[in-house]
Amino acid sequence: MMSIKNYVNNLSDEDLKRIYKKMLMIRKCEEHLGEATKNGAFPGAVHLYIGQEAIAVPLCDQLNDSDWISSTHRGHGHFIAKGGDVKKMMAEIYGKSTGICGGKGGSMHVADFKKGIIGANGVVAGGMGLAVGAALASKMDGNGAVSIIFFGDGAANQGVLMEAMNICSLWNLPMIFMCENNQYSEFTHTSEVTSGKIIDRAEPFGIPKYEVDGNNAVDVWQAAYQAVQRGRNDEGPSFIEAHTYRQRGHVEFEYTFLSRTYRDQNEVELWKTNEKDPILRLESYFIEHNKYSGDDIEKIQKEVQDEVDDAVKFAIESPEPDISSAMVHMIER
Amino acid sequence: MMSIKNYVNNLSDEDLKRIYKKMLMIRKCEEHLGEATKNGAFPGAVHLYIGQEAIAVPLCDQLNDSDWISSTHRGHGHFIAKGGDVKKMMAEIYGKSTGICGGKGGSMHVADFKKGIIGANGVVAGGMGLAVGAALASKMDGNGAVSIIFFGDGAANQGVLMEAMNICSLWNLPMIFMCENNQYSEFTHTSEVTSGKIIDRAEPFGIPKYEVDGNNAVDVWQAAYQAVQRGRNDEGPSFIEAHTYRQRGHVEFEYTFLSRTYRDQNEVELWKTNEKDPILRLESYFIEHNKYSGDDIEKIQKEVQDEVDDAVKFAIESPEPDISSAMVHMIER
Amino acid sequence: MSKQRMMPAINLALQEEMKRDNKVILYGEDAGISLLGQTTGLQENFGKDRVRDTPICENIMTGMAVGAAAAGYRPICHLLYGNFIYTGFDSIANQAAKLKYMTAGQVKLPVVYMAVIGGGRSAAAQHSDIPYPALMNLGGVKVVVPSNSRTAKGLLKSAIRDDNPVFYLTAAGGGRPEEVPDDDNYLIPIGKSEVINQGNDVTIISIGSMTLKALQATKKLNDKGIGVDLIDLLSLVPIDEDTIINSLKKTGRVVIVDEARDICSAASHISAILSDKAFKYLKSPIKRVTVKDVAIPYSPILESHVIPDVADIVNCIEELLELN
Amino acid sequence: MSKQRMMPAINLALQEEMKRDNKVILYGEDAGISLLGQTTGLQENFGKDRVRDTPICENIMTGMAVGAAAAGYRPICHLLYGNFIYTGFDSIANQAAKLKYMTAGQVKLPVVYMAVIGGGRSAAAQHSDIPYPALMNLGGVKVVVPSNSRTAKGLLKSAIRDDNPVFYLTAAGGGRPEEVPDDDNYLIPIGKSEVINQGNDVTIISIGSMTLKALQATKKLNDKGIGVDLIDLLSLVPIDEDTIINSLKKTGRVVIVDEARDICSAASHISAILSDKAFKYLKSPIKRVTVKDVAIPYSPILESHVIPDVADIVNCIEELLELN
Ligand SMILES: Cc1ncc(C[n+]2csc(CCOP(=O)(O)OP(=O)(O)O)c2C)c(N)n1
Ligand SMILES: Cc1ncc(C[n+]2csc(CCOP(=O)(O)OP(=O)(O)O)c2C)c(N)n1
Ligand SMILES: [Mg+2]
Ligand SMILES: [Mg+2]
Repeated sequence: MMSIKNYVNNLSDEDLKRIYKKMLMIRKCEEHLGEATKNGAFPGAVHLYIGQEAIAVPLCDQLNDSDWISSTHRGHGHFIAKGGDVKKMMAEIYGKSTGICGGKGGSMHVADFKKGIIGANGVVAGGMGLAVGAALASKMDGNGAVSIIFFGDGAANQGVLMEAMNICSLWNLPMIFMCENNQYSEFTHTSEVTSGKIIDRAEPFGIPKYEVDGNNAVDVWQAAYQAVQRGRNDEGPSFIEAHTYRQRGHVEFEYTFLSRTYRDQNEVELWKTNEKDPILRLESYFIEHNKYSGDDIEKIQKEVQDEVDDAVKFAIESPEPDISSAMVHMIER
Repeated sequence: MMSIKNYVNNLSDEDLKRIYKKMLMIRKCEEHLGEATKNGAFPGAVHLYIGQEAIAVPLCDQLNDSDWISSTHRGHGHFIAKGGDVKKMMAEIYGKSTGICGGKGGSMHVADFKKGIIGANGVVAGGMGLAVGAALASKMDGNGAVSIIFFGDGAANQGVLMEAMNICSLWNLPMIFMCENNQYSEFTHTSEVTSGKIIDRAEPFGIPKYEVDGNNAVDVWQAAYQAVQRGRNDEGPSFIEAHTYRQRGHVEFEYTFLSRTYRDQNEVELWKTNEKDPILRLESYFIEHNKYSGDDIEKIQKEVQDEVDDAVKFAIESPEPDISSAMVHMIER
Repeated sequence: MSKQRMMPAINLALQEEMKRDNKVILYGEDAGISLLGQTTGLQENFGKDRVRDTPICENIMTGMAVGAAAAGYRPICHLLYGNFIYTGFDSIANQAAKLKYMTAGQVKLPVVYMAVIGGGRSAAAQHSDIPYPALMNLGGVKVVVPSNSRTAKGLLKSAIRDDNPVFYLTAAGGGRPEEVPDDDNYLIPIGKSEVINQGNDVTIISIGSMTLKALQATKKLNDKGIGVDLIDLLSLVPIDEDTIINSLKKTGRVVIVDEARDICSAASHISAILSDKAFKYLKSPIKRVTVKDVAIPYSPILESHVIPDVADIVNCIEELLELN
Repeated sequence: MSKQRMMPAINLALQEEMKRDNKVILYGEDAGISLLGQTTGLQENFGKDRVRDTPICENIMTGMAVGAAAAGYRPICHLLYGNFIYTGFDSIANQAAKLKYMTAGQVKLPVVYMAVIGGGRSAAAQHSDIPYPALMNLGGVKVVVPSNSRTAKGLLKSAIRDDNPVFYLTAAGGGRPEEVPDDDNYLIPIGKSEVINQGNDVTIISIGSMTLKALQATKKLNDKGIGVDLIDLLSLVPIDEDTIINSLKKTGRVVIVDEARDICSAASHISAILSDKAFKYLKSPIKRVTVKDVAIPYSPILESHVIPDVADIVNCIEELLELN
């Protein structure tokens, strides 16, 4: 993997610092959730985004509220990256009335349509059609908005991906296929369930492809830049495969129910090192290039942590949903 | 397109004559059906295989009863090519009790499992999973049997194709993807609904691909030979795209309900010429190379026609199904 | 008023609604040329942007309707035949029917899914299903089934204007030409049934293609001196419970005629509603005239054996009345 | 006899049947390691050939089961959660349920489709559905829903030995450990229900996860002097009509408890059967205790509000008895 410094050019320090802070926000939210779930602090299971922050953030950094994202069961990071409210996300995961979905969606369904967040999705590749539909709408609106589908390496085996690529290519839709290849589909290594390279699947459809180190925020930013510009300029869809790693389990707590391990702990540790972890890499860069001192970073860490703590407090103190809310929001009768 | 003679080598005259006769059998069955449907001689609609005979026959010529084929709504040709009984097929299309499915399936569901014919299928790409399952069974049996999915250019846009290619490649299944690209998906030209080249879709999965002139029986035979041998030798799946043309409508009678035309009549006529029509091409070859005289061909034509006439007679004279048969063959209760 | 057949009436509704609201878009396989006639001429009138031919890919088709609706459009997703609803069922069941609820009402999803359903044409098992029971159970989509050209037009216009996903399912045959109001605001409200014949002896509740048969049965029964309250249900979700219960109060007897397979059919559910909420008015068993639990066979003889016809309805009612 | 929880009982059934018949094969996402425990250890015991990890591709998974069955195997297709049945619904509805019929019985299709269904774990709308109404309506697949570890084992073994496609659907929670016979030929016949409590005042028909709640309700009602005939339905297709009708003859009153959404639920269909075939024995309305027509919410407070519980059953029956 290339080091970050070779890449920094059209990305200002300001940009990178903003990206770093967002990544940290995701990390700290997820760390909290990973801890809190052990004590049963909230009702559902969580799939954490730790280790993959350098994918959602640099891409979403280039988007605004009229752009759309559609995501996965591992969706907290995408939600935050796209500007979703951390408090409302936390409250949602805590199942509270103040949650972004009133406590009805939970971790796998955090969404905020006003911010262009179509939402996380509990069905693998389930967000694909939603994103294509939004891309079609943007195309028809002619407003230069783009639509992003985040999906995993596992999701890349769902046939709907091929259908989506075909139609987006045919109709020249402003769509970005953002495959986050974290090497595992639940507990199975990608190589065991995936024939060939995922990114090559874009080729027969003539969709430009960008393969990037998904733990390198700058690398992702650059690829995303190409893809977003293509979309904005009505040049059609793009496909990015970002190689990354899931530092946590598929779902928290998995070893309480799995009968055996499925990956080497050394492998996991490797991806947490300064060389691999996307946040540590950014911090090293900042320090090496005197953009930040150690103290600066500590200060930012604390600021972010405070914000997360506030969000958690907000979630905890929020009231439970009123039971009457269970019966509304299906079709109107 | 290359002329047939360059190709004939490992294919004996005997083989080619057998193939020709089967192709003729399909042609004449279909011609009858195309005529008879005008008078409402049988109940359902028919999608005729005329013009595509050089695909099913040379491939199925290399198969035996333990190999499997799974096909499309345009399935009469595949049924006959794989050794299905013409009488029983005809009776089925006439909706009679003597039909291969007792009159319960009709044109879109002619099947004969004893002959390895999983059957035609009314759902576009619906036969894909069936063929993959049969390929899996053959693989596990280790008996060298292969499984063929016939599908159209239109079907190639169903995502299930990608799922099938992925799993067949991963598991090294003895599967042949036989795409019959007849340039139209119902009334829409392939180019309007298909991004890129269909055959290229096999590439990312590492599946060997063979692009052939589907109106050239020898060309198809050679590609099929490669693919079948690969399957028999446990070398995994193959993908063939055979370029061809649908000489008849998508469905007979279509101009009684379509509000406008969708293709140029000159285009249609072109494909019926000696240079393009798969049967006329074979006949020219036989005559040019003194394999058959014009009389020989006339004689064969008559023999085949007689057999078709017999089948039609059988169908017409067969009794209607007994109504009690409507209530059986779902699950046993 | 003018006499129209089913497909032209549907076409007219589409033309009118696409003209009225440029957020209405439509797509489907061969939508331009139109296999069955619903969409004929739309592409010429509204352009290839708003009327799109899609590849064959029901999975993405059903899903992208939801996304386009969430992003401000009113897509009509044309799925040709009811059986292909199954092909695109994932996004219908997991997205269209749930997204609004899961997000606590953040979005409106004005989607119309359109398909032709049912048998009677020797199209065999994969082109003749009545898929609405599966859709009804989702709870998150409306379902309407017109019975003739007038109700077809009025319901389609309401479906397009509705802010929820609506399945608009029409019978293959389409019945005979009916008078259709010319008013381009003629709407039939979703959730309302129509009482199309009045009588005191028995209530028939009919759905879609069965309404014409029920009407014919009604005439035969009238000739025998049996008075029929005939309700053309029109909407399956939501169901017009008031009208059916009121009719039952009057007649005390009910037969539900439904072209769906019997198990978990609309007929079963209506029966369940009545034996729960109108039990005390029931004078005799609630009868269902449905397709028994088989796929639809190809042979016309077999097909007409399994699909309810006029005689089945008449016989059922005669037996019912003899019981008492 | 030995006490077992649900997942180990299912696992044991799989182990025994795979040992007994080497045509039984199993595949699914992470089938080797097993997300939920049903398939733990199978890959170690029977090899990667017979126990396969698949990519995520429910469409081809459901279809290839049919093909493999037609070609002589007895595949078990593990779909994880009930909602993913929708993802693979095309081949289920259009192929598995129809192929034998369309080909006039040419093939046997011994397929088991396996999934966990229902709510109660804050897994939210896309992991908590009860998809059986859609399956029941197909007519071409059997559907069984065990209620505890004993019925789970006995029904799974029958499902594997059955020559038809069978949906084997188990509740997420799985209930408490129960005594399970050690006999490796212990089968529970498909199509037979079990009367698990006898009483004269009211019949409760319960399905799957609802059986434990119905049993608790039965005890509460007994304490109040109300005698309950409690039928654990076990099979939804085919339904054991004799047993439920016989019970109704005795009690005259019936409540059906079903975790499905109400419209076109199993409860609705059972109600319809009874008001058709056992009308004269009915002393009061047929009641359904079901999930109302909403998706399953995440918040435990909301979720337990929509899913029927013991109090809902008890209240329903008390109201029913007061009516008379
Ligand atoms: C249609 C469907 N099938 C199966 C599942 C169960 N499941 C949840 S996540 C997952 C693996 C997803 O892997 P990947 O796409 O790589 O995403 P990651 O978890 O690695 O972020 C599976 C199989 C599901 N949620 N939806
Ligand atoms: C799932 C599904 N969608 C749509 C249809 C309607 N339909 C029948 S044939 C056809 C076109 C198929 O085109 P192609 O695969 O190229 O086969 P061809 O007719 O050219 O042989 C369509 C759209 C169908 N039968 N099944
Ligand atoms: Mg992954
Ligand atoms: Mg074609």
